[in-house]
Amino acid sequence: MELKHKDAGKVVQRELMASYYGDLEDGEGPVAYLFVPGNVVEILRPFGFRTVYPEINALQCGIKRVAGENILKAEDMGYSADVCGYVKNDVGICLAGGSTPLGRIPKPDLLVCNFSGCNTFIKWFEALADLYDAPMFLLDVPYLRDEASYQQDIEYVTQQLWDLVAYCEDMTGTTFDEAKLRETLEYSRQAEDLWTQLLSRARLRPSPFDAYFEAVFFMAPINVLRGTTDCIDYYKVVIEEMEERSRAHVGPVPQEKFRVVYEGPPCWPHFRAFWELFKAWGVVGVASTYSKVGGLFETGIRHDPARPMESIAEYVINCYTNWNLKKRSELLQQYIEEFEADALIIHSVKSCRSFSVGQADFREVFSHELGIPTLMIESDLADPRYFSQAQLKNRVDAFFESLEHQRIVRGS
Amino acid sequence: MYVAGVDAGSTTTKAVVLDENSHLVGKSLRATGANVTRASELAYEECLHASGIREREVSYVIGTGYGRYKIAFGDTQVTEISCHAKGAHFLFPKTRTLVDIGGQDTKAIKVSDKGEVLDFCMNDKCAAGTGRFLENAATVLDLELDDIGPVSLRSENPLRITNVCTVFVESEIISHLARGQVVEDILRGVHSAIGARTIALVRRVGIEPEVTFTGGVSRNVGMVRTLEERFGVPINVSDLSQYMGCLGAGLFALERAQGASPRRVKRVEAGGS
Amino acid sequence: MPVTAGIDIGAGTTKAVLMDEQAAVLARVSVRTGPFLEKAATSAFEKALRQASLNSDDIEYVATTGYGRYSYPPRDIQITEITCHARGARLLFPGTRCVLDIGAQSSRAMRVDEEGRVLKFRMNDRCAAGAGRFLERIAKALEMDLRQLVAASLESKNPQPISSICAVLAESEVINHITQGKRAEDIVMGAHLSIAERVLALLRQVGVEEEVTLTGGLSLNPGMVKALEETLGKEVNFSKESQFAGAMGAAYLGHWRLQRRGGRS
Amino acid sequence: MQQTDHLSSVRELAQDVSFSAVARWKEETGGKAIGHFPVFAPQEIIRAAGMLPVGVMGAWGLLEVDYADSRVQSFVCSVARTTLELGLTGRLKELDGMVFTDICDVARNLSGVWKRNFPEMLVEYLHLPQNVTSAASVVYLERELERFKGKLEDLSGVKVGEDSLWEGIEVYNHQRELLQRIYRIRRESPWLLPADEAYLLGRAAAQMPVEDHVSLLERSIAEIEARTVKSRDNIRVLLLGPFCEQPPLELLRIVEESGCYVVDDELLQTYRWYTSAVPTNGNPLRSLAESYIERARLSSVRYQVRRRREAIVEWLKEARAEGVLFCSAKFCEPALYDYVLYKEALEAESVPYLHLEFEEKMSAFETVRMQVETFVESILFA
Ligand SMILES: Nc1ncnc2c1ncn2[C@@H]1O[C@H](COP(=O)(O)OP(=O)(O)O)[C@@H](O)[C@H]1O
Ligand SMILES: Nc1ncnc2c1ncn2[C@@H]1O[C@H](COP(=O)(O)OP(=O)(O)O)[C@@H](O)[C@H]1O
Ligand code: SF4
Ligand code: SF4
Ligand code: SF4
Repeated sequence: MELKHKDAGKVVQRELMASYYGDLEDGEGPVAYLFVPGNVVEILRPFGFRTVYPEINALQCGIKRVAGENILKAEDMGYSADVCGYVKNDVGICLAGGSTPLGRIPKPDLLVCNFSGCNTFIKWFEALADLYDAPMFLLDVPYLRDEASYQQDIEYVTQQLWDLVAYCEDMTGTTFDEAKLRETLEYSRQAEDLWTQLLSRARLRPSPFDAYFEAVFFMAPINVLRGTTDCIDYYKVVIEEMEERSRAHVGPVPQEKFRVVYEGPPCWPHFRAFWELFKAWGVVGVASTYSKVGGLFETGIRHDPARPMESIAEYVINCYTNWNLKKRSELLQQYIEEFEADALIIHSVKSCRSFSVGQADFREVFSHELGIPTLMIESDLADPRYFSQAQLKNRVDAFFESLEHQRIVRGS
Repeated sequence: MYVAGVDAGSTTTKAVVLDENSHLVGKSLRATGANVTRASELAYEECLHASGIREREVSYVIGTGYGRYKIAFGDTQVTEISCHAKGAHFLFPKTRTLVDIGGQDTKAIKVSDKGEVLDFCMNDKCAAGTGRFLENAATVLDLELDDIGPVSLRSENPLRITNVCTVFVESEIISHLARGQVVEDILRGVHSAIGARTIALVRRVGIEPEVTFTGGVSRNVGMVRTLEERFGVPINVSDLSQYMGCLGAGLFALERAQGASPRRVKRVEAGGS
Repeated sequence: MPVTAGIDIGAGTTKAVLMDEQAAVLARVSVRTGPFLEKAATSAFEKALRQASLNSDDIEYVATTGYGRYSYPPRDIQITEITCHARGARLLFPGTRCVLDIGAQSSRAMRVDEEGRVLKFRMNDRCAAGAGRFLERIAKALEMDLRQLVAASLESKNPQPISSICAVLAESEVINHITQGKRAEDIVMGAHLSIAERVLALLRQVGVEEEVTLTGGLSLNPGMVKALEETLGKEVNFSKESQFAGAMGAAYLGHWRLQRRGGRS
Repeated sequence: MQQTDHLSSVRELAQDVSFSAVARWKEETGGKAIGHFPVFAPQEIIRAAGMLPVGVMGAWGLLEVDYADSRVQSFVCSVARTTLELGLTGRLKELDGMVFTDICDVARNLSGVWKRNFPEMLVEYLHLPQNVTSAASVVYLERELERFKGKLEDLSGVKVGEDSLWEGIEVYNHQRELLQRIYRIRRESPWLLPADEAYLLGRAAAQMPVEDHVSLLERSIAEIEARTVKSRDNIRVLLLGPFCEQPPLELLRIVEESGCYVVDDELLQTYRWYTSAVPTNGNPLRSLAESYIERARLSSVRYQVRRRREAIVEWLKEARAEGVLFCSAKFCEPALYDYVLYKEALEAESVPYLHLEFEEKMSAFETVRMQVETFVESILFA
C-alpha cells in the first residue's frame, strides 16, 4: 500500500534543518550559542538573536561522519582522548573556521551557558569564550537534588533570567518586549503539546514509530525551533504521518517482536549500524530518555505565557540529566510500565558522564530488584573510535536470543 | 541420530558430537589460528573422526563462538553466551552463576533454573585479564601453559601485580624477575590480578551459588583456586569445561533436530548460504 | 683525548657507543637485553671497548639512558632516552627539528631546537599498540618473522586498516582480515600505518616541523619508514645508525657534562 | 633528615582506610561524623553541629577495587571509584552522612549512587553557585547553607547556634593560616620540607578534629623551621591539576627526586579553599557564602570570570616558578579541559610545562620518572 505521508516527518525535518543552517550562514542578527537542555531561546528570540546549538552541530557532524576528523583536530591541540567528544567536535569546528558539512557556523556574539545537567557545559563554553574571544553569560542551574530546595532554586534561576534580560538589553541596545516573549512562549507551549502527543503514540501495538531511533530525529525542531510556528506545523505533519502508519499497521520493523525502553544517547557516528543491531531482532523502542534531553514535557512541564519567567525556570531545572538519579530511575520505570516494554536497554557512552555515571545502578535496580531484563552496552555518541560492532552484536544477539528463548519456554 | 556443536573461539576451536540421548560421542579441539572457517571445518572433521561417524549421520549442526558466522557448514548459529549457559546447566543443573574465561574475553552469566540466560556481562575493548594475559605470563616466565596454575599454588608470598594489560604485564614480570622475585610469587600475583578483575565483572550480574567456571582458563587450577578464594564458595569445573560452548551448541542442535524441522537435505556450500 | 661511553639499556636491546670529543663514534654495539639489565649493560660496554681496542680506564665518563638507566651502578650519570635520542638524532642529521623514537614498547615524539635540545615531547603512555611489540605480535599472528614482515609490508598495494586500539585485540582483527581473504602484505602495511597514525598524533601534539628524524629500533624497518612518510606526506630521516641515537646522545651529553664539571653542582 | 616518628604516625593516621580514628572519636564524644568528597565542604557548619567532618578522598591505592568496578564504568576517575569501594566494603560505616558538591558530573551522579546504596546515611548534595557575578548568588548560597544546617540539626536533634558557627569559622581560619605557613616554607625553602611530607601533614586533617590538626601543624612547623638541610639544584615548579583526586605519595616523591621543587600546588583544595580569613562579623552563614564567592582560590571546578590563562600566569609569577607540572587525574574532565587553556597561556609566555596523568593505583612510575627527568634535563642541559 502506498502511504501518502510516507517519511513526511523525516523529509520536513531535513528541510527545516537545512533552512535553519541556511539562515545561520546567510541570515542577519547577532548570534548566541546555547545548549539544548534547558535552553532559554524564548528569551533570546525577542532580541533578534539567531541561535546556535553546538550540541546539534556535534550530533550532525556525527551522523555526517566528520566528527572523527574534528575530534582529531581538537586532540592535536591538546584535548585528551578521555573528554567529551561533543566538546572536541565543536572545538574542531572552531579550528576549521566554523565550516561544517551543514554550512558555515557563524561566530558567537554571546555564549549563554545554561548548564542544566552537565558541568562539562561550563568547561565547553569557557573554552569557546577563549577561542572566539566572546562574552559568556553563565546561567547557573541547580541540580534537582531535593524537594526542599526546589522553591529556592526556581527563585534563583528566575532572578538570573532577569539578569540575562538586562544583559541582552545592554548588549543589543533593544528594550525587552514582554509581549513578544509571551507570544513566543505560546508557540513553544503548543509545540510541546503536540510533541508529547506524538510520543505517546508509541503506546500503540505495534508502535507506529521507533521512539528512540526515529524520535531523535523528530526531536530536532523542539530543540532548535521552539517558539516558532514552523515548529508547531512540523509536529502536526508528523502526527499525521503516524496516524496513517497506524491505520495501515505499519511500524518501524516488519514485525514488532520486542518493545524496549532506551536509556542514554545513541551512537551518532554509526547510527545505521547501531539501529540495525536491534532491527534484526524486531525490536522497537517505545520510549527513550535521550529524546527528552530537550525537556520532560510529558511530565507536565510547559512554557506558559501566563507565568513567563517562572515557567522558563521550571523548564530549565526539569531537564532529564538535571534530575537526580532516583527521579530518573523512577521515570524509566514509569516508561516501562506505561509503554508495556519487555526490556530496558542502557547505552552507556564514554563521552557523557552526566548520562553514564549511575547507569550501572539502574542496571541493578531494573534487572535485580524489578526483574526487568536489562542490557547494558557501551560505545560513544560522538567518537567513532569507540564503536566495536562485533562486540555489540554479540551482546545484543545474546540478550534477545535469551529473551526469545524464555518466551518460547514460557509459551507466551 | 546425531547432532554437533562447533565453537569457533578466538583462540581455540572446539567441536562435539552428541547422540539423541545427549550423550557425548566425540570431541575435538584445535588452535583457531588465522583461518576461522578452515579451523572449524578441521575441528568438525576431527570430531567426526573421533566419534566414528559420518557426516551425513549428523542431523543438525550449530555454530557458536566469536567466529560463528564463519562456520559455513552449520545449520544455524547461537551466541556463546547462550551456549555456555546451556552446557553448564546440563553438566551442573544447579548452576546459577557462570564465569567463562577464554582466550580474549571474560563473561559472567546469570543462569535460571532452566538454564536460560537471565543476565550477562562481558569485559570491554581490552584483553586485559584474560587467557591471553596468562599465556603471555607463561611465555615470559618460560613455562608451559599447563604448569602455570600448579606453580602458582606453591607461592607463599604472592606479589601484587598492578598491570593487567596483556602487553605491559611482560615488562612488569621482567622487572620482578630482575629484582630477584621468585616465579611462583609472580605467577600467584598474576592470577590474583585476573581474579580481582573477574570478580568485579561477576558482581554485575550478582554472585549466586552454584558457580560454574568454563572456558579454557578453567583448566588452570591456580585460577580455579583464586576464584574460589574470592567468591568464598566452591566452584564447579569439569573436564569438559573448555567444551562448554560447543556442548551447549550441540544441546541446542538436539532441541532443533528433535523439535523442529529435520535437517535440510540440500548442503550449504561453504561461503554461500 | 677523552672518550665517553653512552649505554642505552632498552626494553628489547641494549646499545653501547664510545665517542671522542669531536663526537666521532669509535665503537657501536647492540645486544639483547633479557631480564638482567646490569648484565646486558656490562656486556654491551665490554664489547664496545673491544671493538675500539680500549679498556675501561680509557673511558672518562659513562652516561646511561633507556628504561634500565638506573641499573648500571658504575655510571657517572643517567639521562632519559628522550633527551638522548633528541641529541643523537641531531648528531646524525644536523637539520633535525622533530624526532620520532619508536622502540619495542614505547614511542615518543619530540620537538628540538637547533642544538638538539628538547623543547616539547609526548610519549604513548597507555597501550603498547603504538610500538614495535605490536608489529611483533602481528608477525606472530601471520606466522611470519620480522624480516618477512618488513618485506611483505613493502609489497602492499591496498593496505587494510586496523582500528583496534589494543595490541591483543588487533590480533583478532588481523585474523578477521585473513579470513576475509585479505592479502598478508596489505594487513601488515595496515598495521604499520596504524602505528604511524598513532605516532603522528603524538608528533602533531608537539608540532610538526622540518626535518623529521626517525630513531629507535623501528628505524631499521623500511616498511615503517614508508608508512610514516605516507602518513606524514614528507620524507623522514633515518639511517642504519638511527637505533644508536640514544646511546650516541648519552655519550655526547657525557662530554657536555665533562666540560662543565664543577659548573652547576 | 629528621623524618621523625611523629611523621610515621601521621602517615599511619592519614592512610588508615578503615577510619579507626573516626570510630574512636565517636566513641569518646558520642558525636556524629559526616564524610565529604574532595574539593569543597562547609566544614565549619559540620563542626558547629557537634560533628566531625571527615575527608573521604579515595583510598591511596591501598584497596583492591572490586565492588565499585561493577558500578562505575572504566572511564571514570579513580577517586569516585575507590571512594565508592570504601563505602561498599563497609569501611565508611562510622559515617552518619556524606556531602557532595557540584564539582563535576561524576561527583554529582555519585551523590545519587550514594543515596541508593547507603539509605541509612544522610546524603547531601550542595549546589554551590557557579554564577559568581549575579547578586542572587550570595543569597542563594546562604539559603543552601541554611538548608544544609537544617539537615544536620535534624540528624543531631540539636539547634546550631551562631556562637558555635563563629567558633568554627575561627578555628578553621586558624588552620588555613597554618597551612599557608607550611606552603610558605615550601615556597621559600623547599629543601626543608619534602613535598610528600608536607602533603601528609595537610592530609592528616581528613581524619582528625580540626583542633588536633592545628596543634599537629603548630608542632610540625616549629620542628621544620629548625631543620638544617642542604638545598639542591632543583627547578621550581607549580603542580597543577590534582585539585580533587589526590596523586600517589610516590608521585610527589618522584617529582622531587627527579629534580623539581614543588613550590605550590592544588592539593588538598578542601582545606585551602579560601585565600584569606573568613570575616568574623555580621551573620556567619552570610560570611561563609560571601567568602565562597569572593575569596575562592583559582579552581577548575568553579567558573572563572577572568580568563584562566591570565590567572595562571599571575600565579606563576607569585610563586616564582620556572615551570609547570600539570598532573591531571586520569579521566578527570575538569582538569583535562583546563589543561588546554593553561597550555596555551604557558606557551605564550614560554614557560616550560609537562603534562602527566596519574591514577590512584598506578604502576607506571617509571614513565613518570622519565618524563619528569626529561623535563628537568631540558631546562638543565639548555
Ligand atoms: N591446560 C591449560 N592450562 C591453563 N590454561 C589453559 C590451558 N589450556 C588452555 N588454557 C587457556 O585457555 C585459553 C583459551 O580458552 P578458550 O575458552 O578455548 O578460548 P576461546 O573460546 O576464546 O577461543 C588460552 O588463552 C589459555 O590461556
Ligand atoms: N632489523 C629490524 N627490522 C625491523 N624491525 C626491527 C629490526 N630490529 C629491531 N626492530 C624493531 O625494533 C624494536 C626494538 O627497538 P629498540 O629501539 O631497540 O627498543 P628498546 O630501546 O625499547 O629496547 C623491536 O620491537 C623490533 O620490532
Ligand atoms: S558531557 Fe554529555 S551532556 Fe555534557 S556536553 Fe558532553 S555529551 Fe553533552
Ligand atoms: S594493549 Fe593492554 S591496555 Fe591496551 S587495550 Fe590491550 S590489553 Fe588493554
Ligand atoms: S577527579 Fe575530577 S572527574 Fe573525578 S570526581 Fe574529582 S573533579 Fe570529578
